Amino acid sequence: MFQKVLVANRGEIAVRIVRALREAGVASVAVYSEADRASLAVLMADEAAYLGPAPASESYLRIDKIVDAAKRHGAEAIHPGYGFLSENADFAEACEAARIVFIGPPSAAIRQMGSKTAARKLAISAGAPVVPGTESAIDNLENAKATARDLGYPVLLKASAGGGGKGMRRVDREADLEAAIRDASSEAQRAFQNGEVYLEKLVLEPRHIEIQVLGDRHGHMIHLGERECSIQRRHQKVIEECPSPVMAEHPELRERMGETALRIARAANYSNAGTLEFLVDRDRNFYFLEMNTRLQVEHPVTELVTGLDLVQWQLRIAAGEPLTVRQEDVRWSGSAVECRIYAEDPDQQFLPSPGQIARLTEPAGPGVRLDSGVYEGWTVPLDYDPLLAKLATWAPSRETAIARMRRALSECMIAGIRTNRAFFSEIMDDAEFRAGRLSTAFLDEFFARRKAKAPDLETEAVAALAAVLDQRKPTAKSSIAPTSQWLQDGRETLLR
Amino acid sequence: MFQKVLVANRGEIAVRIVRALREAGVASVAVYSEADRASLAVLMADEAAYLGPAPASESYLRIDKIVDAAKRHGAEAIHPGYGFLSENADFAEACEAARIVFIGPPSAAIRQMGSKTAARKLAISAGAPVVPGTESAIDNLENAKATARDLGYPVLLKASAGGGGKGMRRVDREADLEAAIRDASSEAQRAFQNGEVYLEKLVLEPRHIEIQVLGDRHGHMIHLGERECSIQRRHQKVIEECPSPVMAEHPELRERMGETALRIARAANYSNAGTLEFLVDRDRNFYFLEMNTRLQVEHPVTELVTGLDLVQWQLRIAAGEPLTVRQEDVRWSGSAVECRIYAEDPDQQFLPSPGQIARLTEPAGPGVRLDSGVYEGWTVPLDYDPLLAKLATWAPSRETAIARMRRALSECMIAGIRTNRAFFSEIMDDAEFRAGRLSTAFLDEFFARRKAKAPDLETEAVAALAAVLDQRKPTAKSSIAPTSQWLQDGRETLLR
Amino acid sequence: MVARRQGDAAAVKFEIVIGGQAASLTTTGERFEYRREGGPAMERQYSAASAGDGTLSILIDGRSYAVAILGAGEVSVNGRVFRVDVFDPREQRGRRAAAENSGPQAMTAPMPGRVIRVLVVAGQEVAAGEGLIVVEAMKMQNEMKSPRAGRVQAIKTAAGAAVSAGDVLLVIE
Amino acid sequence: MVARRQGDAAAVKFEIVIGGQAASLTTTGERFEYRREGGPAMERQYSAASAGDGTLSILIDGRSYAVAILGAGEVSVNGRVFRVDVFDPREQRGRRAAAENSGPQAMTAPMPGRVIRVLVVAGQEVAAGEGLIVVEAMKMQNEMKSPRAGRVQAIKTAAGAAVSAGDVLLVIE
Repeated sequence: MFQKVLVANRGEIAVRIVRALREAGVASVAVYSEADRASLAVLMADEAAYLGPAPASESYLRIDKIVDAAKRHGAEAIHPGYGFLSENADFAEACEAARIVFIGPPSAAIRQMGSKTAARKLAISAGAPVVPGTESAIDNLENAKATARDLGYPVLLKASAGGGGKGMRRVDREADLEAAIRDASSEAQRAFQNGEVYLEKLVLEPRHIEIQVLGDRHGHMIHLGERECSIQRRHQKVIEECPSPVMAEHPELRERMGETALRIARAANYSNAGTLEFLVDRDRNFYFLEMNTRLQVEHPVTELVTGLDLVQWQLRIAAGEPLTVRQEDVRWSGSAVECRIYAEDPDQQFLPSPGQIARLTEPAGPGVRLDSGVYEGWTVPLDYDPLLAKLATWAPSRETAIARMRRALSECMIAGIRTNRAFFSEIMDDAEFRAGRLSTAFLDEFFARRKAKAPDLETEAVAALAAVLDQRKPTAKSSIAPTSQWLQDGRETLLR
Repeated sequence: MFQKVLVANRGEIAVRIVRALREAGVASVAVYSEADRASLAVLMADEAAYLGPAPASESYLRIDKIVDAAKRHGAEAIHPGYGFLSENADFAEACEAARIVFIGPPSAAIRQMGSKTAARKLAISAGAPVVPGTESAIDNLENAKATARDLGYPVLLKASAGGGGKGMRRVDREADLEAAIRDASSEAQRAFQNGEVYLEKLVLEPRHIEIQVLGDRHGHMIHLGERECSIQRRHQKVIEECPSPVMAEHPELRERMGETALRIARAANYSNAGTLEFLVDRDRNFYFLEMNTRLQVEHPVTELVTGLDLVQWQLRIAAGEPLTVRQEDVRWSGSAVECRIYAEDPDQQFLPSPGQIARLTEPAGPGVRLDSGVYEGWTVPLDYDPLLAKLATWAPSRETAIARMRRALSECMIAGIRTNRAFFSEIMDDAEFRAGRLSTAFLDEFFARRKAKAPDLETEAVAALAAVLDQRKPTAKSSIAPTSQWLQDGRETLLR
Repeated sequence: MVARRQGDAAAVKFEIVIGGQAASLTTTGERFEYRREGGPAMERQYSAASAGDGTLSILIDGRSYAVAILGAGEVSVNGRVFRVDVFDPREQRGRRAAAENSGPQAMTAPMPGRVIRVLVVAGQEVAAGEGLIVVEAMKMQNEMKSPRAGRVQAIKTAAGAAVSAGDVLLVIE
Repeated sequence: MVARRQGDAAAVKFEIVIGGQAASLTTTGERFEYRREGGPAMERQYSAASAGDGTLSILIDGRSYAVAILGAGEVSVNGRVFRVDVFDPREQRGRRAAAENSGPQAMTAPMPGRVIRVLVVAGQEVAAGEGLIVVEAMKMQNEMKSPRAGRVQAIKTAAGAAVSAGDVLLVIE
């Protein structure tokens, strides 16, 4: 095992990895930008290295500075976490060149899976089902129109270098195709410095289900089953589960998808932890979408249900140790749900809400796992994504895991900034969610049927009473004027 | 299931039960003394009932007030937690008389197991091995001397109504017997209003291992395996584990002890959750000690390893539901360790340290379960026992569970009062503990071999620097003068 | 406790806007009366105890309410968040202001962030819902739109500026 | 940062008692020199940042120290608790007092609790280790013993009294 590892990330995932290193008896090196000097990861790590100013482009995306910090601190390996440089093949190669172990797959696998079109080709060659569409980027409008006609509308435009829904457009009629290509391409250009887009058949109301794989460097690879990630807002996952409700009814689907995932991963000569994303339609046909060649945000639900520690296995595998878990050893026990606590305001179209956390009460108790990157008094920077913490619960059944999540959410209190906590409580009470009737359209439909429950009069009166009793107290800084007069359209929030 | 349940307890266990009720969709009623008006349990419960002044004798031990509160709030059942009235047969009967369900065993079973001598007789009749000794209380000195001679010194004096080591004395020579009987009897009288003591053979360096049983009201009972509770200070458990290291080496022992436990419990017509305590000697002979007819403080380690929620099952069983778990369904997976965080000062012979918690940082992350009864700003009353919280970790192996506990302890910070947190970190590093070589003599031996590691100079310098940088800040109220001049003898602290 | 009662013994009436609704609360010792504007009165005996910084335990007829003062006029009761503005009996003006909104309107930044683009110029006529300014935070761009038709009276910021929540960015008249 | 450096630029020396040991710390801007009495000097460059109320992040050559000010002269560094008394250069007396102990000695309550029994009377001669007072808290009785042979000069409490940690219970001379 390594003596010292640098964590090339920030926020909750940096804390998660520092914790894993401490448990493994490995010294940890955190990195930080000016905005993160006093981050929880810096506080918890054994060592910390300054990268640069707050903007990621000057800190967490600077390959040179990170490799240099690893050398300076004598770290033998780098864990990239997710996001930032985690799927950057150049970074993996820079590590290799500096004789620093990159804790992840070989750079070749990253590169191959980094292009969605290349990944599609590989999946097809491995005999995996993919969403009907072009394998190659759109070069001219006429070909695109022809392809769209063959696929049949509605179709979906996607960015080759894409992720997080950027550069993605639904197109319902040929008349809209040209404008959509222009918008998608320019958005992709802005987001990924790569304007390539391609066409896919749009699968209606699909579930978004992903398969976790884990392989060592000696040719042994297993899958750890699925995560149900259908609940998304603007293509950003919000709630994840394991097992998927559909697997509970159709266990054979896990086997089939797991086998397919392993075929694709093996075809890419993959090793370490990786995730293969699929769409599953109403008839339980599944289509490979893309592979994430890194640890997923939502990995805790898999850990809770399988009892396996993915980060520990990432470390051991990167250190060259064999994966001693056989496929038949993997057991899925009970049910886990995860909510992503974001610094955003659900009452104002999920506007970001950075600022200082004036007070924080964290949920705890049986079956509750909190992976947080913040603390009371911490100022959430406006330079990075708004994920504050991941709250996960485990219980013997999905029903009790959801009941436990409701309980845990009721204990969680974050003051000074807005979060989506209360929004999750509403979803936990939603009949469709409880029934496990999920699709990527879930949230849009939820917003449509959602009606705020009126508080009972006594609770409202208590709020008034408390405000009166509190009159003397000062008010927190970064919170949002209530009667804010802006008109906003949720769907408009990501500008085009 | 019940609509509303009253929780007749305080501190972390009241919170544990309120959480379980919330998850079950049952309204909860907390009770509080003057000292507990703003306790965490009161904050979290749906309703709260005032009992009386701080002393337990005027609040948490007042059967009349508790039953009255349950009636007033319309609670159909009462969960007694542990301690206080949990093993008081009169209380169980008072509930029955008031047509309130007592969430625990039948009062007859409580009464029978409440007398250690009666419990011994029952165990013997059930063919269970017991520590050689008298079944009956000592009536005169000459008989006692004769018995002690037959047993052979050293012998142990125990209180019939005993618990927590009160009224317990080791006697090595006949010359000491008379004085020991007098001391033990008067201590027992003070503690339990019952001076009866009896004689047992002293088992040298035994492990203290207990078996959890769970039975419904329809005659179905199972065991959930053992908890290793050998690490005790003055007969108070400090660290518990599941599985016991000895079981890991000798799995058949779990079967044998489990079977024995079930035989005894069935002989007592037991139902609901209960725990049978055993001594296990070096040759793995085991002897029944006593039965605790309630939920144990340390139940979380069993829940973590079996995945079963003991409190939820207590509720269902009390509501008359059948226990649907068969013995063959019970699986023990991984390893769990629990540390009891007490408000006491390990650097001053574990003196109690009540007072206000000026600041609190709770550990979290993968495999960590915290059952706490306190919050930042809470004033820990001096009227009750010093248990603040139970910190438990789970991992696939004992070694990793211990590593995880070290990590969790390093994240835990409690300011304003003293706690034994740092003391646990030392034990987690102890070679004997890591090797699983445990006995009830463990802590005495640990104190003997313990040598405080000198801090490295830089860490010490940082402490000095921080104190200098902090000069302006005010200091917390209830903390203890460092250069306190008292001479104290740990063994003397419990007066005789 | 006794001292407290004496302190509060005199009835004091507060005008309140809660969740945009006007209401009033009158406290007398450990009793209070709450009334939504035009609604029936609710009178209760209560007990309040501090539960750490900014947290209260309030009991009413044995029902337990955990209250957290979140700051900026926000109060959480058993996990449910309320916006509450309390007005001293004297300053009725303040309250009406909070209830209505007319005249020139200051457009405040709804979140801290950076101004990416200003889409209008001073003096320009704008329609309701027309885009005015784009603010970015946490990798998310947000277009601020005009609440009503009117004229841009003044622009108080510029592209590239860092803004805090509540900063006035421009005024519509 | 600049302002801070200027503020601290002048070298300031503090006398310290840490874990009962005398030491000294000299700070100059963002450098400090630490020396145990009679020991070698350790000089370091450091960076300190606030990490919430009473918590500091201190970096030295890239090594990270999480520091919590626990109050009552206690400091926790990466989970290790130190007792530190800092003395202003001027008041050397205070420091010596903390190091030595002689003359009449005030016996302070080591914990909050209730006095159960007083085992001596004023004027009584006591031997080292002799029981003086029994204080109870959290269901635990604790017998306070005399640190040395001497005479009970005064008793400042009585059976049944509630005491706070640090309260003087009696004086031995």
